[in-house]
Parts: sequence; structure tokens; C-alpha cells
Amino acid sequence: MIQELLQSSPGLLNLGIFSLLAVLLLFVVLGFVTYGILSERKVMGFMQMRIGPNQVGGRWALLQTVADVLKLLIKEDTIPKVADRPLYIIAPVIAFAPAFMVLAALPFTDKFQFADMGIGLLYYIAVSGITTVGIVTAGWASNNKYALLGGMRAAAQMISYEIPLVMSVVGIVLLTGSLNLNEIVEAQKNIWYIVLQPVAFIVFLIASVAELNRVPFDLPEAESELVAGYHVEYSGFRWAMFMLSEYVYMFAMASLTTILFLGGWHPLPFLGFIPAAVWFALKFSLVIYLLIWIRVTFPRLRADQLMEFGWKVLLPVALANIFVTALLKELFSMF
Amino acid sequence: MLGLMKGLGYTMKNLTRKKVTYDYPNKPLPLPDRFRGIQKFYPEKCIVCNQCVNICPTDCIQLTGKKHPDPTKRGKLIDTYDINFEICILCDLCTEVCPTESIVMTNNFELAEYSRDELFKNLEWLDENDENIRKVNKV
Amino acid sequence: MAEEKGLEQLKKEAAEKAKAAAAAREKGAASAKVKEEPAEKAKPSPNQHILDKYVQEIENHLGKEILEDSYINRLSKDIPTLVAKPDTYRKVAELLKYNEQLAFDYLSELHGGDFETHMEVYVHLYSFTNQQAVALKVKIERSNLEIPSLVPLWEGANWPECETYDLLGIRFTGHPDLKRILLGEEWIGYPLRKDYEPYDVEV
Amino acid sequence: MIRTEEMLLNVGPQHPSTHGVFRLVIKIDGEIIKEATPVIGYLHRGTEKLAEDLQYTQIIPYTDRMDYLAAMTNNYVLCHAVETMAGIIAPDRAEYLRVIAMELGRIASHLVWWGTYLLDIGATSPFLYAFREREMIINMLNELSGARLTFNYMRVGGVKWDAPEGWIQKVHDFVPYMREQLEGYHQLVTGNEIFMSRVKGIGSYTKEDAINYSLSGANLRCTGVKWDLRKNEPYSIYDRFDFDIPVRQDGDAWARYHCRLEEIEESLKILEQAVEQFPQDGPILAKVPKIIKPPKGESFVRIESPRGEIGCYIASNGKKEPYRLKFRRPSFYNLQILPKLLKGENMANLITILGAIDIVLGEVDG
Repeated sequence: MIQELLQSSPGLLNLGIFSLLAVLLLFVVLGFVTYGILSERKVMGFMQMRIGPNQVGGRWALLQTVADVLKLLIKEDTIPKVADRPLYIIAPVIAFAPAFMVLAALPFTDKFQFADMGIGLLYYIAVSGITTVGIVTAGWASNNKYALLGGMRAAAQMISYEIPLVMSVVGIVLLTGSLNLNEIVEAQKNIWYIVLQPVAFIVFLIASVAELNRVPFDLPEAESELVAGYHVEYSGFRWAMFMLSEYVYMFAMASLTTILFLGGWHPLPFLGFIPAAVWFALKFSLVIYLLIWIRVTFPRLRADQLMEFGWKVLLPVALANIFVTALLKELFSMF
Repeated sequence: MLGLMKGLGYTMKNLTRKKVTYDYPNKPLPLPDRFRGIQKFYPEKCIVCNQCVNICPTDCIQLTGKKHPDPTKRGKLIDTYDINFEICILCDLCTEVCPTESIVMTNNFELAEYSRDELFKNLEWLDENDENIRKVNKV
Repeated sequence: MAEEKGLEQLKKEAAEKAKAAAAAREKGAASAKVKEEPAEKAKPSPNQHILDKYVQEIENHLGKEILEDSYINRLSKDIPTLVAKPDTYRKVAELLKYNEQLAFDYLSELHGGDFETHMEVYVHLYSFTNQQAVALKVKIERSNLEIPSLVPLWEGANWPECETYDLLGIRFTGHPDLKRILLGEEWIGYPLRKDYEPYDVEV
Repeated sequence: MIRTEEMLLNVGPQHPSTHGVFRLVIKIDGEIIKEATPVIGYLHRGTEKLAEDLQYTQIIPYTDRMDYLAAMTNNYVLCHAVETMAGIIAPDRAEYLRVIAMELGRIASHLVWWGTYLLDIGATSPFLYAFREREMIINMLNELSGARLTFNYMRVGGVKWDAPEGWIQKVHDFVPYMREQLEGYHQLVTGNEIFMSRVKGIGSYTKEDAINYSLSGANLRCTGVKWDLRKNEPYSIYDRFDFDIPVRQDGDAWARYHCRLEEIEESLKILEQAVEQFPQDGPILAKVPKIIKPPKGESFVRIESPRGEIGCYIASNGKKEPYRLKFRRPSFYNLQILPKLLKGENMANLITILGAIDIVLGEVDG
């Protein structure tokens, strides 16, 4: 359906349909994010011998995040007097918009996808990089020393980790011969890339955690050092935008991991009767759970260690992985 | 890497362990008998000896006595008795020195009020505070 | 009004009675103690030889008349106590730290006290090498509240000296950064002095 | 050439990792600290001044509020000072109760340190695990004294309450449970490579520095000085127990971490023995006059609190109030070395170093 729309001549009707779909997706994603946050809090709580939220919306607090977001939306919006006003206002938007833009490229099932791009993977990585700009802008525009430090850390960290992230997926691209996410999933019909590319998976996982600014790489907002880092001055819905973008990215990154390494919507052998969407959701949940689990367990790295790890460990490993993959591919294709 | 894995194992193990949080405002906290909460005052037992006023480290108790209305009886009766819970630290010394146990501790500890003035508790209030009274007051 | 006065009177009386009773009890306790004390005083303190050693060492190096007094403080676990004069205090301290026989390398405590006629600085030192302790005291005239700082000898004296300056107004000359550490520079007066008048009486 | 500017940054008085109202003015170049100036006094309540108008019994609740994580030791140091002066000897049963209470407090205090330190470093879970165990201790002490933190339990010459029924058994059962949990702590944190890389070699100082700066407690023992007042200047009944003094040689945050965790184990040993030796019955309060008047003179005693040497100096003129009362507060002394340690470190290490000193602001400010 989307393909047809994309190829049809532009018109007001198309615009309307696009907008409608976009809004629909927005709500679907927001719904996911809402429960993603809730599940994170619940799982964290359980692991920490607590019950977690249990007040709003029954025993499982099903409406907790909704209430939280509503509260944030109606909170007073404060802007520091000496902040750079225009930048301060636009920063959350810069951080937030790409988070949604990347979702367009992700194939959730073979049918449920918005844009089947030939360069889907590249698109994802390129667009997600824009968020860094938003975060640095926020840090700078707040005119707060902690925010500035956080912003600077974010810039350094996210740029450094983008490279191993890209490098780790090059192996997959080599094996598939395409940057198209659909084709990557199709290529995993028989065997998932996590089996063929275990090293790449580990590098990708680490780099993606760093990209998401989550523990143990949550330096830009390290609350015990920088109070809240780049968004220390933000409140209300502006802050909510940062928070949501963070969680939308978590959603997107988990989806991407599923697509790249866990075979997307493909079922396990003999379990094909379960619908593709369910498979995707299961794998996706597993990745989310892994991210939460890591967050519960680990302490935070230090900035210089983070850099060292990124450049001296992850990048060489990723490069070696590309080399070995290329070599093996050539060797196998020879016979 | 091994250390990280061990840590992951530990948190995973705790996922299913029994939770330890209190369901506080819904269920009252389990408190031992000795717990030092807001005092309960028995005006009829008080002999106006002033010892609690003297021992109070923060000077938060104020009392006045009056002559016994029955002229044949000696001693005094309590007239007013105020504790200022803005500064009371619930240290238990007043109940410790009281010779007649006319002031004792209870297990009530919720003192939140909308105004500071309401933290000034008088004789009537302290007399009515008669729930969860401590059973054993002296060793 | 009259009634109130009556009450006041009663209260006073009751208080006085209680006081008298307490005093009587005290007397009993005190007399009991007096009986015990002479017996205890008879035997010398086990730490006497340590004190003698300290005094000897100090006299050997710095000469006599350096110390105002030296005694065993029986109330304080028999600690040998040296009382220096303000002008010899620093010298004694230096000797206590650097002399090998004494070698007090650890400053455990430093504080001052206002004794109305004079002020006092009390220093508790410990030697990890010799496993022994000493209390060094110095009495300072109220008119000239200045003694040398011990920070060059023990870094650990830094904040305690600031605190003493802050609360008592004793100035330590040669202190690298003497400041009002707890109350802040704008505070008026020195609260731990006995003649201190609180600026804001009813807070 | 890029010109960089130095920036003054106020860490605190409201900052999640200063553990109270503590302010640190740091001059930073990028994330490197050029100079650090601690500013304290935000929690100064003038305990020593207040005490001059109070009887000794009345001062005990005030000591609860200094080191509020281990109030039992504070209670004890005051009682011990008065007892030393007045020549009062507490009955055996009271001393056992005191030791049990103090050691429980020491474990609780180290647990809080462990949890909050990991929180500083960025791990959230250890905090909650530590508080799970601490809650049990707090509940036990609550049963014993009637308060969760401000115990006001000890009296000159003994203790206020006898152990409630079954309480000793509870302590007895707690020891193996706590040992088991400690295993888990090591599993979760001690072997963690990220944690190791954060604390190993951070904030290290030499033995000479530690002594020169009057550090005490784990801060001193981490440099190899085997010094614990419970062993070296035995007070109370500590000479009846068999326990070790955990010592490390490196003098860094990692060494302090180990010293503290091992101290928990040693405290458990003491608890185990104390519970075993606990006298069947006997008085819990020596015969003391209702109003205590120590003889004229002065006294300084020091004991081992979880944070180091806590001392109490009393100058008495024979009246019922002390003429001058002074507490040697270990955190106050321990904190002095901070500016020296911070020079040249980066922001993230600031938190690691400050946390490893283990300060309680109520104690620093007095």
C-alpha cells in the first residue's frame, strides 16, 4: 500500500493519507514506548526486590506512564533567563524528530512497513546521528555548566560509537549484498546472522547501548556526576520530548537489532504457525529485556575509559570482523 | 567478562525472589512495642512534678498545675500540658523520668499537618491520642 | 494574673524541692566517691614512667622550664599530659613529632576551650611507631589569643584549627588558610566563648 | 591554537552525590579538576554549644544526630567518656547489648556506604540490595531501642532497655543470612570489570599521607596501617572477642572498598561471639545517681566508629552539665584530604573519590 502511495503522483489526498498514517504510527509507537517504559520500571523493580509502579491503573500500573506523560505535558514550562532561547526551544525537536524518522525504514513484518528503501540501513544510521546535534544544542543552549559538560560528553560519545556501530553491520551487508533491510531479513530465512556474525552482534549490542546513552554508557546524563547532564534545565513537555526520544530510540534500536541479527519476523523452525508479528514482538521484547537487564546490573564507565574502549577495542574488533567476513565469503564462494 | 556475567546472574536470580517493600500508606508499618511515637498523656495520673519539663533536651514541654479543688486533699492537678512537636525529637526522656507513667509513648508517628501551629499539641489532644499505646514503659 | 503568679510560685517551689532532693542525693554519691579516691591515689599510675620519659626527652632537648606542667590525667585513661607555654608550644610540638623517642606522627584531635580566665588548646597525639599517646595542652591569655599553627607539622590540624578559630576566636599564626569553616565569614562573635551573646535571641 | 577557559563549578550543596549538604567549588579545565575547595557548615547545629546547657543524659539524643548512620557508636562514646571520668563500670549484660547494637550499626553503616557508593558509580541495584539487609538491622534496632535511626539507647552506666524476647535469637539468625548476602554482593559488584576499572588506583594516597592528614577508619587501614581502636586500645568488652582488622596496602578506593566489606565480616564474627557469650541475666544499668556529676577535670576518649576514630572530650567543673564538650568527628578529619586527592582528577573520579572517603555530613558539620 505504501509503495503504491509513494509511487502515485503528489496531491492533497496523498498528503492527507500520509499525515494520517504518520499520526497513526506516532500513536502506535507512543503506545509501545509507554509500555516499554512501564516494563522497564517493572522489570527493574522486580530485579531490585521492589514491586515497581502499582498505583495508577491497577496492580500492574497500566496507566502509570500515561499519567506521567500527561503530567509532564501540563507542567509549567521553564526557560532559564540567560539561556539561548531559540536554540533552547528547538533542541528537543531536533532530538525528537529523527527518532521518529528512523522508524519509517524499519520492516516490522513483511507487510507492515512504511518505506522499503534500498539503503534502509544507511538511512537509519545517518538520520539517527542527527539526534546528537539536538543533545549538544540542548546542552549548550541551557547555559548551565552541567548541561554543557553533558552535551560535550554526548557529542564525543555518540560520534565515537557510531563508527563501531556502522562497522559491525558491514559484515551483514557483505553477506547479504544489500543495504535494504527487507533483503537482510529475507537472507536470514534459514540461519540468523547472530549465528553467522556473533562478534558483530556483540559489538553492535555494545555500541547500540552506547548510542542509546543507557547504563553503562549513560555519561551524558550521569545523574551522580552531572545531576542530569544535558537536560538538567529542561522541564515539562520539553523534557518529555527528550525522554520520549530516548525511548523511541530504544524501540527503534531493539527493532533494528531484531532485524539485523535475530532474523526479523522469521519464526524458529517448526513454529511457523505463529504469526510473523508475534515473532517479531517476541524477539524485540527479548532485546528490550536484555537492555533493561544490563541497566539493572552494571555501573557506569568513565568518559576516558569509554573513549578508549570505543576506539581501541570495539573499532579494531569490528574491522577485523569485516575482514574475516569478506575473506570467508570469498573462500566459500570459490568452492 | 566473567565478572559482568556473574553480576547479570545475580540480578536475574533476584527477579523472582520475594519482594521486600512495605505497602506503607495502605497497610500500617509493623512497629515494635517500644517504638517511640507521639506521646499519650493521662491528666488524671499527673502529679505536676515538672520532671518531664526539666529533662526535655529541646524544651518542648510546657505545663501548668492548679491547686486541688478539694481542700482536704494535698497535691496538685494538671491544668495545661503542651508539647510542641515542631521541636520534639521523640527522645523518650520525658516518659523515662515520669514517676507515675502519666506520659507514655504510642506507636503513632504521622505528624504531617498543613500548618505549623497545628503541631502544637495540648492536653486534650494528647489525652485523646490513645491508640497503639506502648505496653511496657519501664524496664 | 494573680492565679498565674501563684502557679509560677508553685512551680518554683516544686523545682526547688526537686533541686534540694537532687543535691542531697548528689552529696551521698560524692561522699561515697571521696572514700574510694584516696585508696586509688596511693598507687602510681602505670603510665608514670612514660610521662617521665617524655618530660626527660623534652628537658634534654629544649631545656628546663619549657613546660608549664606535666601530669597524668587519671580521668582520661591515665594519659600523660603536657602543658606547654604559648611561646614554647610550637617547639614542644616539633620535638614531639620529630624526636625518635617520641615520634608522635598522628594528630588525633585538636580543639580549644574557653575557661574564662584563659583559653586552652588541647591536642591529642599518637605515635604509631612507639604505640603511645600524649595530650599536649597550652593555655593562652585571653588578651592575646594567638598561638602558632601546627599545620606545618601535621596536615590533619588544618580543619580543626579552623574550627577552633571559628568557634573560639583563637588565631593560629602560620596557618595556610585560616577561615571560619563552619559558620561562614559574616558571623559575628565566637559562639563557644562563655561570654558569647547570641545575636538573635529568639529564633 | 585553541584557547580553553577554566570554569568554576559548584558541586553541591544540592547535588546527588555529595551525600548531604556539602559544597565543593571546583575549578575545571574541560573535565579536569585544577583546584577543589570544600565548603562545609551547612548542617552545623552547634551540638557542642547546646551541650553546655544540658545534662549528660540529655546530650545523648543529640549525639544520635551527628553520625546518623551509626548512632549507636555516638551514644557510646559520650557514655564512655562520662563513665571513664566518673569511674562507672557498666554491667556485663549492658556491655554485651551495647556491643551487639554497635556492631549491628557498623554493618548497617557500611551497607549504606556500599549501596550509595555504587549508586555514585552508576549502578542502581546494589543500593536496594544493601537497603534490604539494612532494613532488617534497622528493624532489629528499632525493636531494641524504639527508634530506627536516632536510638537514644545508651545511658551512662548501661543501656535503657533490655533485649526484648527473642531478640538475641534474631541477631543470631541474622549472622549467617548476612554472610550469604555478602557472597551475593561480591558476585554482583566485586568482580565486575567496569567497577574495578572505576576504582582501582583511584584516589590513592600513601601511608605517610594518611597519618599526616589524621585519617582514620578504613581510610587509614587501606594504606596498610593495622589500626583499630577496638583492638589497639580496647574499650568496652572488645578484648573478649576474636576478630581481625582488615588491612589493604594500596590506599586507593578499591582498597577502601575491600576494607569496609571485610569489616562487615569481622563485625559478623563479633556478633556471633557476643550472642554466644551473652549473659543469661543480670542488670543492664549500673548504680548511678539520677543526676550524673563527673568529678572536676577533663577527659578525652576515642573509640572506633564505622567512619573512624570518634572521640569525646569532656571538661567538667563538677556540675551536672559539661563545661566544655567536644566530639572528634571522624568524617570531619577524613574530609581534609579531599582537595589534595582531587587535584588533576576528572569529574567522574571526583565522585568516586568523595564517595570512597565515606562522609556523613551531620558529622562533618557537628
